[in-house]
Amino acid sequence: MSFVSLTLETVKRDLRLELRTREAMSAMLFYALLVIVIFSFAFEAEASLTTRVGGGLLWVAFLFAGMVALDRALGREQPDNCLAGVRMSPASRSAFLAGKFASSFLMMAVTEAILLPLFAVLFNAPPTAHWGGIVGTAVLGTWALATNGTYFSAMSNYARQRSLLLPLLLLPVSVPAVIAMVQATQVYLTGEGVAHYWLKLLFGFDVIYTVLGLLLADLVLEAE
Amino acid sequence: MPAELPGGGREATPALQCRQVSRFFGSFPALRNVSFRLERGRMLALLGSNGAGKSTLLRIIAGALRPTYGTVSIAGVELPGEGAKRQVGLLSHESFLHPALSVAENLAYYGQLYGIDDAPAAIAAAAERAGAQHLLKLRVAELSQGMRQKAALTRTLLHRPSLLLLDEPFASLDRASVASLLESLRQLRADGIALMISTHTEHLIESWADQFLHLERGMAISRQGIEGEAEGRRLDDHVAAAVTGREAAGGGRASQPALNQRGESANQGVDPRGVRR
Amino acid sequence: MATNGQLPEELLRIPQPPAAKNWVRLWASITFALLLLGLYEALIGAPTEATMGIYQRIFYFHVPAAMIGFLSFFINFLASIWYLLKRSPRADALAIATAEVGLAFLSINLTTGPIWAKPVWGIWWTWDARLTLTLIIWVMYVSYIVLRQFTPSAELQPRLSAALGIFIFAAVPIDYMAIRWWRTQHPAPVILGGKNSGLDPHMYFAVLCCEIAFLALMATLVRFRYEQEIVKHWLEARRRGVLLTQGELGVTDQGPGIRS
Amino acid sequence: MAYVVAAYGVAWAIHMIYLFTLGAREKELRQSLETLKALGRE
Repeated sequence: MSFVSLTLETVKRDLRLELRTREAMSAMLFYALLVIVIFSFAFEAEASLTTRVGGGLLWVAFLFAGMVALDRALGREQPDNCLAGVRMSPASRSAFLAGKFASSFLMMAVTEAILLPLFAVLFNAPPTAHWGGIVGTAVLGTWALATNGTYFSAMSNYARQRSLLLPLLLLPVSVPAVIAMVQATQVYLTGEGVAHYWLKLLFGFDVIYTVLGLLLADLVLEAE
Repeated sequence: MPAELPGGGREATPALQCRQVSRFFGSFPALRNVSFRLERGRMLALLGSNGAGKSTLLRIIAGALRPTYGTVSIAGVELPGEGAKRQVGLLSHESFLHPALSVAENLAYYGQLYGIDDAPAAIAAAAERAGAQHLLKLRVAELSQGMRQKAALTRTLLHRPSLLLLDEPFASLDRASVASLLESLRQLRADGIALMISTHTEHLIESWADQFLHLERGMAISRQGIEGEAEGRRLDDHVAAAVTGREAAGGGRASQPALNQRGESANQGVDPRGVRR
Repeated sequence: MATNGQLPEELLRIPQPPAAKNWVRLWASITFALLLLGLYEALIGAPTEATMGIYQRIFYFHVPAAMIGFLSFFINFLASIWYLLKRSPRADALAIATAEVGLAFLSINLTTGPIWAKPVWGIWWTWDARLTLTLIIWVMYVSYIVLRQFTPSAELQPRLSAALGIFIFAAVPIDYMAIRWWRTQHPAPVILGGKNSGLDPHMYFAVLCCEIAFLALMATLVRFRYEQEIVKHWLEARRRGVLLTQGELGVTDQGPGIRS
Repeated sequence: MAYVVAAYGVAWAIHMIYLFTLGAREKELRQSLETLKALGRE
């Protein structure tokens, strides 16, 4: 019971902080927008390109945007060393990490909701695209990035070059999730192939790493 | 009352016991084999020059740092046990309050972290003791140094610790703030909370501390000569004088006997292994 | 305190370093002999394969390197769990030793692979399931080593390493599935390996020789690295012990300014 | 033939590099042992 309420309180606190400081969301949106624009210059944004590698383009933009959110997930607790305050408390680390995970997920999801239509317009998404499937993939994929990312955000928070370490840890471990979400998105964009086993894989990844992250939360949030 | 601790044998277990606590930062020994105990309701003055290890020791006891060697027990529970963390509060130069949130919002979150059931009541009670009722609605970023200190003290008292650690609480405070902080601390001690205060401005607390722990280069050295110094000390700071006067009246204890008592308890309380005689 | 020259209990509980490294020579010579035998069997002993000719001989180092590398990582995973449960410095020493040695073996696999692929397939690299998986695992353990270098505090290093070691190993089976599904649609280039591919008995013997030789090599290297770590730990603890006792003398020397 | 030689050469080279790093670390340990002895003598 107290686990759930602490998780919810952490989410509330994060969202409130984000509303006041707007440090993550604005950076995320701008960053992802730039990625999409740069892509459209780097490759010619035609419908044929989108049918071939659209899923990859979309997820690279999401991934970059997500990295900002995940870096802030525990970076947000830096001012006046609030994280030390959490570490000194007897609170359940798992509940705290679960809250951080949920808030990162929400922020990434909001950014993606804004980016997705933009992507569809700028890259001439084919009319065959199955948007329901793409949204479902985005939810599962974002979950995967958020659960791994908050864990590694907590881990890299001890290091001096925090922002540098996070992608080094997160990207290799997330490779299977990235493959699955890109492939599933590609299937839904073109309407060719079968996506359900990618979604199953993604879901399995989500469950395994959520459980593992919460079980090992003590390790990454202990006193220095 | 916060002084009412769960469990029976609270006479036997000290509020705080450090056994051979050492901490290295890389190859730098910030703290070396510090051992001492602090009884419940007593006050310990932690003295020493800058970089002597005072902050490190306090952060270790608060559970923010792990000792490289040695153990810390709070109210009989060894850190990092949950029970130990519940009993201790740290007031440091970092407030542990997020500047973008109001004091009340910060406190509500800490209430959640410590699993406090009736958070609003607990916040009100802690704010009253810290003299911070009028600050609750304000954003932490807008507070002055003194106000921030009061807000931080409220946070520290929120979960009713039996051991309160204060790291340089008087630094960068104006005289009025010092006076009100001293008043709060005196009240807390009267309520049976064990205090451990590190300070440069020792004249503010030396007249009412029970024990002295002097750290130098990470090591504990007792200050045996302090009684002699105390007799001839200049109480020129009117704030300190006012507070000692009030203490003598309120605590029903004259300042001269207090000095003797202090001398004895300093010898008993500090573990001989941690003391150079 | 360090008083009376007494050291903290924990310092005495540090694993003691091995007295002498006599085993090194013995183990090293056995390993070396096995390696030479493996090398002989691989290059001369085994018959030349029919379709790929002489290039197939790379196989005898290529495949055992991967198997021993993965075995090493599996031990790393077990050591990480061991550390998690017992917080023993020995577990941490074993974890880092196996990660490094496994990385060395997997590097051999990943470099000999393209050298073999070039003459046989005509390309250096292909994103085939097996290749991709190996590369990803290699990258993950590089990040494991990087984390250790990024974590400054010696108190934190083992904990965070164990936390990452478990996470990484959990990714291996998922990676395996993802990459296999990912690559099923594509025509896979000739996949060699696996002992069941109808090897000539003599070839099988050569592979076995190399595998045993590599296993011995891994054991030697891991043990050596492990003991280095233990010695490092011990030295660190002794140095800390000296610092703890010596500081005291330093203060005594300072005289009356501090003591009254 | 060249490829086979290259492959085995690379394999040995990697081991040699690893052995070299082990040797360097061993040297470092010796060094800190000496430092420790000096510290103790002081």
